[in-house]
Amino acid sequence: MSWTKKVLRINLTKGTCTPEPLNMEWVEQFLGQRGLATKYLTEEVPPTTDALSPENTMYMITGPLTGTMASTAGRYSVVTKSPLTGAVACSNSGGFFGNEMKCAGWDMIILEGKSPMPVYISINDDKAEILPADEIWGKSVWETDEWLHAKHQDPQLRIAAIGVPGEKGVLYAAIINDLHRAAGRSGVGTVMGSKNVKAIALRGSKGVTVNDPKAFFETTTAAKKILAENAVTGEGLPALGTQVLMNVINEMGAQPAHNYKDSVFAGASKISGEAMLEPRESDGKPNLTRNAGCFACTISCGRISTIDPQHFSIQNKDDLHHSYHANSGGLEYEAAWALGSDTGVDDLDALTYAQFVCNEQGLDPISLGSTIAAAMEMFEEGVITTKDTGGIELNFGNAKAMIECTELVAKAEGFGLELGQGSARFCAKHGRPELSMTVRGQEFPAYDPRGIQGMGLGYATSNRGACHLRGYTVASEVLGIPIKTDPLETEGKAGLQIAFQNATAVFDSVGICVFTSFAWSLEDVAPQLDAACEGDWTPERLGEIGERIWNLERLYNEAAGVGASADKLPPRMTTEPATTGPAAGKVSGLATMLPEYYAERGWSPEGGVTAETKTRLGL
Amino acid sequence: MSKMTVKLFASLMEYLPVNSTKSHGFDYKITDSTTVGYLIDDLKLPRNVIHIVLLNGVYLDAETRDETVLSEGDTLGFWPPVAGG
Amino acid sequence: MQMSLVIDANKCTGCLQCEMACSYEGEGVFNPTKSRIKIFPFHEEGIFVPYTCTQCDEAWCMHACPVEAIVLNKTTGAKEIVNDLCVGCKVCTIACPFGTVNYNADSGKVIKCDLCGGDPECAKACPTDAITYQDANWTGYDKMKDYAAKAMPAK
Amino acid sequence: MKHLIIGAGPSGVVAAEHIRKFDKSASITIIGDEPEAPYSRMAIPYHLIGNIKEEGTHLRHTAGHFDNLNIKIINDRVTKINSKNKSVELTSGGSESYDKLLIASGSRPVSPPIPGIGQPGVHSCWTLEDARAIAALAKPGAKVIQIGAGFIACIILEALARRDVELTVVEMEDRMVPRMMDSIAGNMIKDWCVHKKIDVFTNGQVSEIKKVDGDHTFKVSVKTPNGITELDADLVITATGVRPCTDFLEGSDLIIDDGIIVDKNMQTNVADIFAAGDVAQGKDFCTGEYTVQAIQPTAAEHGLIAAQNMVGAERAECGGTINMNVLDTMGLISCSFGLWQGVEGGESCQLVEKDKWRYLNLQFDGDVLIGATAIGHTQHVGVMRGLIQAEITLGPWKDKLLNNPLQLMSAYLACTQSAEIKS
Repeated sequence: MSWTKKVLRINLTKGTCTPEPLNMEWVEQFLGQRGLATKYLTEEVPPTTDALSPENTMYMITGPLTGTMASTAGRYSVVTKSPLTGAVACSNSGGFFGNEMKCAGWDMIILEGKSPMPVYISINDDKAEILPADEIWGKSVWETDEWLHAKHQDPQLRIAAIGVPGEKGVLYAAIINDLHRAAGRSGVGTVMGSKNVKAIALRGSKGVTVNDPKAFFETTTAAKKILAENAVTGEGLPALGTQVLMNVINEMGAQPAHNYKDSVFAGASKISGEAMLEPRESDGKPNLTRNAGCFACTISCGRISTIDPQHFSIQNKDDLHHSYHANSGGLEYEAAWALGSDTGVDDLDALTYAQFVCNEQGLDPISLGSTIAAAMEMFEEGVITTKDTGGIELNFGNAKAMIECTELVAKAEGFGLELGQGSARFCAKHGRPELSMTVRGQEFPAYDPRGIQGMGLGYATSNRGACHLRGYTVASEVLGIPIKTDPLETEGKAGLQIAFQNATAVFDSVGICVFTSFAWSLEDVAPQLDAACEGDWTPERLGEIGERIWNLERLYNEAAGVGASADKLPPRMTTEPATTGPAAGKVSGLATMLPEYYAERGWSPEGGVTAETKTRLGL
Repeated sequence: MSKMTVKLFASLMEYLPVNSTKSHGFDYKITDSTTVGYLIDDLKLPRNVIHIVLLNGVYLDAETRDETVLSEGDTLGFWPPVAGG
Repeated sequence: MQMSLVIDANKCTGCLQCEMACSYEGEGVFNPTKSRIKIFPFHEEGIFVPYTCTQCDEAWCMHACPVEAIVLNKTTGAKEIVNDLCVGCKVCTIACPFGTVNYNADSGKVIKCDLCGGDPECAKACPTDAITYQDANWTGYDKMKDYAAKAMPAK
Repeated sequence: MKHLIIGAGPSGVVAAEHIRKFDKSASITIIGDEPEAPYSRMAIPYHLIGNIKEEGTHLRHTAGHFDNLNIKIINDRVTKINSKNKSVELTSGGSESYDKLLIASGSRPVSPPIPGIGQPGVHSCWTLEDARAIAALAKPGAKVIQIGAGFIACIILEALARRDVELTVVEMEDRMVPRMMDSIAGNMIKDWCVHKKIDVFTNGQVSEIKKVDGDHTFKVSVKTPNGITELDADLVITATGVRPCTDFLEGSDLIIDDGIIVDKNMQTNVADIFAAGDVAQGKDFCTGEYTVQAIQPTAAEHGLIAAQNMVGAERAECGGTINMNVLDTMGLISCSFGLWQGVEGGESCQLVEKDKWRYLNLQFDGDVLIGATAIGHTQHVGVMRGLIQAEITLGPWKDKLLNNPLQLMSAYLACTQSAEIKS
């Protein structure tokens, strides 16, 4: 049985660490990770709770496959109520933290209440302690990592931590584990900071077992073979990482640029995955050193990169952490577009530097880049001036300005603190809410909904605010996985989104990476689950669980006041046609797709979850 | 003779003609009847690796790909199977 | 034909599949802390180094054992721990100059790589061929020996 | 060719087996003075604990092992060596001739000059016979005093504690295991023992062992700087070190210092006589000096080198053995290597983690590791030997180690696999 069936509940107000049994009835209904923790959240945290109050609770949770030999099975999720969106937040991370939690004997760690002073949590198998963090409060994730490793003198300690932005209320602070893997979106790091928790340091020696080892080896080996033989997971992702998308999306005219004013970026190829392989002049080395894997990952899309030693970003900065001059976690596509094309910056090393800052300090680069881009547009329109920016000439394409803003948000100082509230609040404050490319207050990811129609519907309906990882129809509309659909067409996109949303909810609840879904379907996941833990896990049942999870999240959001009323895109997407590329002249067909979506979901025409649907799903 | 642009990405970059700048594409001379299929064979691109073909940003279906005739100023991009997110 | 584990650190992505395969084969649990092969990450250099016993000819561990609890498997060339005979004195752990024999406090005995009896699970689990099990005659066996010699010059 | 080996311990047995490997037809005879199959003293504590039966201490386990190799084992004791006519005299009255002789007679415990030391109930812990006597007296609740807190003393502590005896340790020096552990380490082990409910007197000397009537067998006087303490005891164990067995060599022409002086071929000053193991004073790798190490790995290595030279197959040389030890003191595992005391002008670093019962001491000469001590670390400890014996140049890793000695394994990999690890 791959569950430990144990939960560690940490009450920070009282200073207690209490083990309790995992609710196995809920496991039957919601599987694990995203689904299961959302169930805990809905039962324990009233939807109207202020996300940054002690009444909010944070769940760090593994899935049933986490810690096993199934490919990519090292994932964990952080579920809480988001301070950025007011909706349910669920951020998923790889690295080696999730498996270590399982190895220590815990399926889930719950942080509730608020510590009266800065603390970190130390967990060594059964022993859990709340320890003072005065010495690391105000430090970066990387400094915290070093301090904890030195303090505990254990090179194999696995650490998840927040940086300064998480402490100081930047609303899109991430939790970073293993130096550069992020539970990135929706401000889960901000919630951790609001509880005065700096870090969680884990060490587990118990290991994980499975229900039927023989079947498990057979089925996971077969599933790994599928990944290895699939051109995307076996070749494309290891070689070029997610950044391989930069040129594809740009060529097809869905590459957001200049705060979504444009959908083609002239400098795209200079900041693409291909560009990361080209040797640079200064030292003859490419940006990319190698690919790396998270725990158990046989895909290994992770980027290990260096910044050009001659690049201005790292010159004469004595206070920079030594890792800026060495190998570290490099650019992902979502960071590259947001910090790059969206701000008009085509300087690969500037983007790598900004990515390092996001890793070091725990920031979501999507929200950060998007917010800077919105500020740039307002600067160019004269809505804000150097008076507001603290002297920064915030024009599109200004790499130095992008870096300065990034550093300011990382320090949560001055103009940075304002940008740290996210694009929705920033734009609203300056009287131009329509310039914020957000849904439910969360910044868009990298696909223009005018050029990829299904994604517009996905952003509008995503339970955690605009997001590509909730229903990645790009796979079908652009890449032809599992079948090719026309990105400019709205017909059939409601059903496509729902299928992707439900399936993804399952992948996110198993303990594996969603990237496996480029090669695996639920038919491939079910037998692995079935061998790992008791229960009868069929693809059909998993599909239903996916739908149940989606509806549970939706119900929570409805009660939180961010249900159907928030299912909308910024006016730029629905009223300003794209100007270049194949989508020229097009706007998002959300108005057409949304009613179909509600109908196919079994919701009311107004977008409410109906009593029938609830009954059907046992909610 | 007129010209169009060919772009090769990801693992297909190894089929770039010598001296061409990498991902920015290279000029290709066409006649009134040059098809994508002809171009693929002419450049010795491996058909089993080609997955996404965009003609001026628009996806070319595998079925109609070979017969599609190229025009002056077209941009044709080739990718192996890729994905990200 | 003698086969040996050949490790190419430049291909390792640090995913720990080998450690899990090893711990499951050896201890019946997915638990990197109980693996006989270990991946050592060098973050700033951007490299991961898989490391385990090279089954060296010198077999310091075997010769140092006071009770003949480490024996040569003539088929595989592996030096194997005989659990029933190991008393847990740990002399082999200090005798092995490669540090690849380790004490397991749970069992009170030592553990080391035994090549899984000729079908090493780590090599099977490695997704990038950073660990392979190959015919010793035409692989990096000599390299491994060179390395052994380098770390332990002739007496 | 007739090979004669005095001593049936690891060194003698390893030598005999290797002689057979090189010479299928030679005559090989081992003379051992204990009435047991060749066994390992290293294993005695584990026998006392009850982990293994007596057979578990045996050096070889295959039935007929020595017969199959045509190695003859005689239970007897050598009283004299006649190097002129190449023979040895035996207690039983007979004699054995040889072409090549290996002295691997090992060592025996030192008996401290304490009044009352010779009486029944006072034992050393060295032979299987000793073990049987201790096992018989160490009943639950018995009061046991152990004199000496050296390597052997510490290793039998657990065996005694597990027998639920009330245990007191008296050590003359200021810490435990003084010949293997520095002050920090020796005191950490002492604290551990106290933590495990063992009374420990350091700077203590037993001045008398008096047989008395009453509930207990002995009254033992312990003198410390604070005065004299009288303790009850049912069993007294002496574990105050060992000394090479060389008494039967009186009158031979062999040069004997602490042990028999041998050259790098394990050859003594007398032709065709070799010495190996605890009795031999061989070259120490770290100091270059000739010392008696009395440890298992050295015994095995000596035996191997001696065998090769006795058969004359090749002139094998011992470049020096490293003094090293591993010790399990009631579950606290410690080890030491080489020049753990350091050398003048060398740098060192110590990482002390009292709350975790961990300690790491690294000693350098230039940028080469020359000695180390570790407590509570059990993974990859052998690399300390590797780094010392291969004299690996640490370069920039030396400073990294001075900063954080736990990076030992990374340093080792970086310096030995530098082809892969480029920065």
